[in-house]
This record gives sequence, structure tokens and C-alpha cells, in this order.
Amino acid sequence: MGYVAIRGGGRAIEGSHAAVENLRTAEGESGTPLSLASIEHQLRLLTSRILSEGGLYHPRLAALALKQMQGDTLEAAFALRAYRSTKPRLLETPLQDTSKMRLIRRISSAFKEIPGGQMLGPTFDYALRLMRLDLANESPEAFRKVAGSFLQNAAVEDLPDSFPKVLDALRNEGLLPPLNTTARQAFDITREPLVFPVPRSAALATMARAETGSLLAIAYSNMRGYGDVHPTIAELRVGYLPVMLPHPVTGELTEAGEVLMTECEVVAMYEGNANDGPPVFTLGYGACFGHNEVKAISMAILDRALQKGMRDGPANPSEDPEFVLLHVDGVDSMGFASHYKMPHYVTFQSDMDRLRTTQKKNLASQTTTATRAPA
Amino acid sequence: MALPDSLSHDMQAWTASSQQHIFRQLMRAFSYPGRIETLATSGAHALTLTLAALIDRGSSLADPQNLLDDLTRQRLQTPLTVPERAHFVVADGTRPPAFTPALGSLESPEHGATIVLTVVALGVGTDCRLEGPGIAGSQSLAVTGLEPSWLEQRRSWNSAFPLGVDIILLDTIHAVALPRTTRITLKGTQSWAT
Amino acid sequence: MNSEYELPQDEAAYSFGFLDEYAKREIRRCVLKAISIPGYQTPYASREMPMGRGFGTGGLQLTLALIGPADTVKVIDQGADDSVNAVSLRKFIEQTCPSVDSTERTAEATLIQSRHRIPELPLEEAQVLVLQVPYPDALVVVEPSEARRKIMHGEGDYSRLLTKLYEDIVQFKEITISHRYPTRINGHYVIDPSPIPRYDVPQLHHSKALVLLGAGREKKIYAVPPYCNAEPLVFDDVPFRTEDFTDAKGQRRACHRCGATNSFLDEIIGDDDAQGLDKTWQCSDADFCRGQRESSRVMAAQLA
Amino acid sequence: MKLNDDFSISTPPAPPRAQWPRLLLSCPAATVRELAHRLAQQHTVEDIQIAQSGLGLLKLSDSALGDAYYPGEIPLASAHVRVTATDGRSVEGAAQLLDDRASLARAIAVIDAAVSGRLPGHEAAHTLFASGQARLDEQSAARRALLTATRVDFSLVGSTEEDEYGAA
Repeated sequence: MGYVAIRGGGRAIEGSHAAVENLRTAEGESGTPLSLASIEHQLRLLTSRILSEGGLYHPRLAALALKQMQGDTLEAAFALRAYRSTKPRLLETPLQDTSKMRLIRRISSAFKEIPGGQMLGPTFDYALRLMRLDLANESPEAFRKVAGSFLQNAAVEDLPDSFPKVLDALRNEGLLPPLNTTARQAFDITREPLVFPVPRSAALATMARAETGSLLAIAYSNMRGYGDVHPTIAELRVGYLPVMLPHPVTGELTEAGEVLMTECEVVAMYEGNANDGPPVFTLGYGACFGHNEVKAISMAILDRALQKGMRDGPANPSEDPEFVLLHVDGVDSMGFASHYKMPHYVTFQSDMDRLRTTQKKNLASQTTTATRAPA
Repeated sequence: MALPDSLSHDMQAWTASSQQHIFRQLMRAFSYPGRIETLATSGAHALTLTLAALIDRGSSLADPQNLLDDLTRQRLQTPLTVPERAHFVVADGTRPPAFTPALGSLESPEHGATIVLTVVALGVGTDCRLEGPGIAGSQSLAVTGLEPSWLEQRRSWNSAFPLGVDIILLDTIHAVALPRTTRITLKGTQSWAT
Repeated sequence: MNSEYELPQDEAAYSFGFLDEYAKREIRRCVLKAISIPGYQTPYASREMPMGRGFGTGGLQLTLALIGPADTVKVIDQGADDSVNAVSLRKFIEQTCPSVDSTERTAEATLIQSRHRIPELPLEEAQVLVLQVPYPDALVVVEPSEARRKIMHGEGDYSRLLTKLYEDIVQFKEITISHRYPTRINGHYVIDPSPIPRYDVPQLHHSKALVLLGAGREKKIYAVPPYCNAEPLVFDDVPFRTEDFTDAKGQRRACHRCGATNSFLDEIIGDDDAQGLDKTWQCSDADFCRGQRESSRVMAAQLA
Repeated sequence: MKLNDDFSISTPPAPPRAQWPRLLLSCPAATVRELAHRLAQQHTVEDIQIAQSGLGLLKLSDSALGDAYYPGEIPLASAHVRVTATDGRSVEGAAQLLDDRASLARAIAVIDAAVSGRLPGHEAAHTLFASGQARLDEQSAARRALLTATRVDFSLVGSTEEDEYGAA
């Protein structure tokens, strides 16, 4: 039957495209199409996921992908990735300094008072997860009123554009390993295949593009006990990183635009120092495009776990670079899971052939009932 | 950078369509070692056509004997390096080899270099007998202007498969490929079989 | 984006072959190395394609890096040109390579991309076969670490794989590998020939045409050059067997459409198959089947 | 770049050149294109590099250990032009934007050249710079508001987050 069913596949495919569009517009007369700006702003955290998992900071295209894929984050991130393959790479930016981020949120769970202070910014952390029924039938007027009122009421202190890093204080005290100021080479996962062992920069790049849920799951395994990171968040920051490029005429660093990022540094328990200096805290680093704190924290924990795995060999899955880095990419894993939906009857035909032959032999040799053949 | 018109007459080698066409001929050459492919049809030199089709900033090139003019190098956008480390090495086949190319490793034999050798003529001259993958039985190849010590060196470079080098022989218009798996015997002389 | 950003609508056009030229050149360099080191899995920076990993992105990237105006392309899945996935891949190729012809006839094709089958019609020197590969490494069943597998491959050390096959025989009196049968190329590397049935494996041995295999998700390209040894791993006492299409009476089953008894068959379960009786058999290779029916006089003679 | 003072008398001091793209990006694209168009009619513009849209690979330094890494790519529109005035003076201008509008990059490159050379007609750019600056000020005010409104005063709040994180 399967065979017959796929005859005329072309017509079926056309039909499926139409069917998808039909459901997208199912509201019919009463419906209004989503504007990309609405998706970008009112679903900003969803858009953020697509930005980092798609590996391209283009909020408007991310919003378009979400609209087109009807909210499927894996498919939307995928569309953004595929778009990249058609675009020439014009340049690699000089090394950017994230301490220049223009912050909208900044917290530390290691210290109460941090230089510049702690500012919760936009977060659900201390919000009660109660349904806000007033949003159910929000009127455009009410919507615009909220937008205006916040700015009017907020007393605007004169704050600096960027803030010092909490880690710098600890580092000055000699509690942290020194910053690597020499290695400026980074591994480009979009060009070089991951052949293990890979440098840390490959791990950071892979995790920065990873699927949020996959990253969280493996990090969670470490938090629960398949690992021993026990992190403390030195600093979690969300803000806009100015991207500075040398002006083609003057060579002077010039701002090309801003990238919204989430960045997290965790401090973990110290270990005997390899190059027999005094023991210091170990660190984990996580960062990604957009506003996505769970991802940044998960990445920071896994970064710390993988450092250990790379040094001492993995003691559990979250410390195994090959296990972690080859299984957190949403586009890869989703694509593969989906491909099982394609016809496999040639291979299944030979599966049946093997089973039947094996069963015959079993009966012939009077052994017990047939065993199942491996897939 | 847009190129002045004065240069555009020999831009053909640098067009995507030419590079696709040339690559397919090179792929055929590697698939059927010893068979002669005619690359150049419109004045451009087989060497330029070959390099333009294969090389960019994603690969490295060594040109120890300065066989390439500056403009060609510029257009290849590829970092120049020493023959010992380069993915591609361009050399004059009439002169004996004066370097040891990268042979790759057991884990990554593809890091073995591709040596692009210019010879005087393909299809005439000393007869070689080739055997190996891509060859039904045996294939004969005539070459003029290939210093025999290249074959000697090649044999020792390729003595530990999968490590080794792959060679592209070029005259002004033709190409022949000698992948590391090809066994070569100079007719009427002792065997250089690898 | 900043508040004044508006999405440019005039950027929709795709270049020939979808991929940017740097991506194509990298794949081309890998292809030459893959041919030079038969059976070796050459790593490359697989690009994201607009269809899922596992839907043939590896094969597609090879096709797009190879294809030119002179080509006639054929795309098959499960042996059929109008299988859903084959249709969508061919559509994509036709869309991004406007000047290229496509065909359903194996004999007319210069470039054939296939999933799970090698055409029944023996391939010619003027043709290239591109196979889509989900799992490139035959050693993965015995060694999870790629680093260690690369060494085993380099040394041509397949003892653990052979042991696995042997254990099979002990348990089942038969090698239970149904498809993706480990095959040794040029006496060194053992490849996963992609999920082709065992029936197709002999076609790789000294094929006149170059066979390229592309794994997009695993970022590997490997090749079986023309006129090259391709030998399925076996033991002297347990021969390599292709799929058995003989019925209860020991008769070779024939395609119910063209009557061929020399092709890989698909088993078709009818609507009332409660007792497993309502079964028909039919060529998996749609073009081959059509060809057979066209020369039906010959067929008739054979069937009589 | 040496400035020609004869043209600078009437015009206010321009913001630093490194600020121009950011300021112009904050203006409605139409106004920027319109100015560039006027300048192009007044002077001759040639492309040193064809304006194009592609990607840039973003390179960051990880703030924990200081390793360089790539978090992903950014859209990039770039243009590089030479603008030659009727009096024969010719100036180079360029723009690289986190954007995918090559035409806008070219427009900003033209303005970049005109203003840096103070070519006739460049004065209009200062209006754009001003309105761009105004928008940027609004933006940073809004961001500062997010911070000031949510600053934590620890003399009132006790933090017990550590315990929660520590739990296994």
C-alpha cells in the first residue's frame, strides 16, 4: 500500500503546502495577519530563541520565520540557518568586548552589593505565575497607554552606558585563573567540521547555537548529580552589544549596529591548579543572541563541565564533549527525527528478508522461537 | 573590488560557470587516472583554470618557484605558505622535487597535499603504465618533461597508504590526475609501483 | 534591528545552485580527496539546506556542487522518481539550477541522486551516482568515539566489526545485517554504503561510474571510484547473500507489472491481507519497470 | 582626513565620523536615501567596491577565561564609494552596517564621503545627525528607566538565592 500511496507525490506535496496555509488563515474573515514587528516585540523571548538557535542575529527575519513556520521554534531556527547558506560571508569582526554591553538587566547571586548595583530589569523571576485575565481582551488603547506610562513615571538616574564585570573584582583578588590574553584564534563551527577533540571555542560556539531545551536537559543532568559543578552565578547580564568595525576609509572603529545578548558567568568550586600555582575558583561561561537566560546559565554550567571532561576525561555525559556537542543542535536533531517519516520500505523489505531467513533457520535447527531482528 | 576593464578579458577562468566546468573535468581526471582531459579551450592557461576552480581563502597554496604572477595570486585570495604545509603545491615538473609535501596522518589522510605539476606535454613522450582504482586493467600515459625523480619521490611519499600525495599533471591545455592509489610503471624500465 | 529597520524585499533571488561559491569549492576539494582515498570519510563543513538533515542534504550539497548546464539530473527515492522526497529534491534542483535538464530515464541521466537504491540498469562512465547517507560510519556499532574510529579506519583495523558479525552468526546462524552492509573499498576502508539493500551492493564493485556518498548531518563525503574493488565483509563459510525473492515453491518472484524476475522487488500488502495472502510484488526501480514493460514482447517470451 | 575650512564656516561642528552610521541608521531610511540622492546628483559617485549584502562572523572574547569564540553571524551591508565634486575634489566614503540593505549602506557611504570632505550640500546631513541623536537619546533614556526602576536595595531585601542554587 505504502508504495501505491507515494505515487503522484508531486500533487500531494502541492496540496500539503495549501493545507498549511489554510490552517494559518483559519480565523477567516475575522482574522488579522500577524505583523513582524508585533512578533519581534510582543513575542520577544520567542524571537530571541530563534536568533540564537538560528545562529544569525536578524530579529526581523526571525519574526518572519516564526510567522511562516506557525510558531515552530525548530523549523523557524532552521529557516534562518538555511538563509545563511545563500549569503556570502563578507568579513569576520574584530574581537568584541562584552563589557561594553548597554545593559537592561544585571544580577549576581554571589554578592549583594556589586559595583554599579543589581538591577532586575525585565524578568519574570519574582512574578507570580497567575493568569492575567486583563490581557485576555486587551484593547489597543490600553496597550498603548501602558507603553507610554512607564517612561513618564520612571525616575531616570544618570547611569553609565556600561558596567564593570563582577568577575573582575574576584580576579583582582587572585581568586580566579588569569584571563587568556594570547589565544585570539577561534574555531568556526559553520565552516570546520567538529572532529574531536575540539578546542573550547568550538564548544562555546556550538552551545551558543544549541537548542535551548536540549542544552537545559544535559545541564540539568549535571545539576541533579550526574556531575559536580554546583555553580554560583557571579553575574547574569542582558543588554545591547555595540558591534565595532574598522571604517574602510579611516580604519577607525565605527559602530555598525547593536546585538541584544544574554551573558552569564558562573563560579564553581576550586581544584588543585594544574600548573601548581595556588588553587583558584573554576569558571563557566555562557552567552547567546537575544534574551534567553536559561540557555546562558545552562551553557555556563556545561562549559565548566566540559572543561573538566576535556582535562580529566568525562566522568558523566555532561562532561563528554562528543556527547554534549553532537546532540544539542536543534536543526540537526530535529531534521533527523523528522526523516523517519520518509518512506523506508526498501530497507524494511530487506529487514523482513533477514527476519524470515533467520526464522527459517531457527525452525530448521529446532531451536526456540524466532528472535526479533535488529532495526 | 571591481576590476578595471583592462583585466576583464582573462576573467573567464574566475567565473562560477567556468569553475564548475573545469572541476567536472578534474573530477573525471581523478576518477579515471591517466586519461587526458582538455581544460583550456579559450586561451586561458590550464594552470590558471585549475587553481581558479579549486583554490580560495579556504585552502592554502605554496608556489616555491614563483610560477604564478601576482595578479593570479591576488585573485586566488589564498594564503601563501611553505610547500611542507600547503594544501596545494604548484611546481615545475621538469625540475626535480626540492621539498617534502604534507602527507596527512592516519586519522586525516586528506591533509596529504595536492601537487600541481606543470610538464611540457601530455600525450607524447615517455610511456608509463598505470594501474589502480579508476583503471580497468591498465592505462598507458605518455608525458614529456616530467623529471623521473618525481615518480621516485612519489613512490616513497605514497608508500604508506592512506598517507600520501595526489598529483595533477598539466601542460598548457591538458590535465591528467594521479591519485595516491595509482601504481605507475615506466615502460621498459624498473617499476616505480607504489 | 533598530526602530527604523525595514526588511528589503528585493533580495529574494537565489544564485545558481543555491550554495555560495566558497561552499561549492570546499565540497569540490573534498570530492577529489575522497576519490583519491577510496572509502575514506572526508570531513567537510556541511551547510544548512532548506530541507531537514536526513532528507538528503548531504547528497544534495554534492549534487549542487557538481551540477552544471551540461547535466541531465535524475532524482530517485526508494527507486522511484515520484516518491515524495525525490519530487521535492528535484523541484528544488530545478528551481535553483534553471538551465539544467531533469529526466526520469536512468540512461539519459549524467547525474543521479538517489536514496536507498542503485538503479538496476548498470551505470556508464559518463554518469555519476550520488547516494544520500544518514550514517556514514560502519564502525559506529562497535565504537562510539569518532576519534578512536578514525584510527581504526586509518589502520584498516576491522577486527571488532568482524567479531560483531561472527556473534550474529552464532546467535542467528545468519548475518542479520539487512541493509547498509559494511563493504570494504579497495582492500582498505570499510564503508557504510548507505541504506541500499544487500541486493545493490555488488553494483558498487568495479562500477563504470563514479559513486559519491554524502552525509550532510554527519558532515562527511566519501567515494567509490570507478573500476574499484568493493567487497562486502564476509566469512569463508558464511557467504554474502542478497535479498531472497523466491516463493514457497522455490520460484523467483516476478514483478506483477512487468514480469521481471531480475530486479529488487517491493512487497505490496493488499487491503484484505488478514491471512497475509493478499500480497503482490513489484519492481522497486520505477524506470527499470517501465523499460521492461516497453519491451514487453521480450517479457512475454520469458514469462511463457 | 584634512578638512577644507572654506566650507566649514556656516556649518555646526559635525559629530565624530565614527558616529555617523549609527546616527543615520536611527533616521528614517527614506530621509537618508533622499539626501544621498541629492548629493549624487550634485557630484559624481563611483563605486570603489560594489555595495553588497552578506554576513559577518561575530567574534567575542569570553569574559570568564578570555578565549575568543564565535556566537554566530550578523547581517552585514557594506559599501565603499568615491565622490568627486565639480571643483575636482574627490573624497572616499564607506559604510558597514548591521543590516541587509546594500542600497542604504551605499547611501550612507555617499553621505560619509560628502560630510568628511565638506562637499557642497553636506550641510543637510547635520539635520539628520541631530534627529538621529534625538532618537538615540530617547532609546538610552528608555533603557536607563528599565534599570533605575528595578534597582535592588539590599538594605530592604535579603537574598537567599544561593541556597536554592546549591540544592541538588
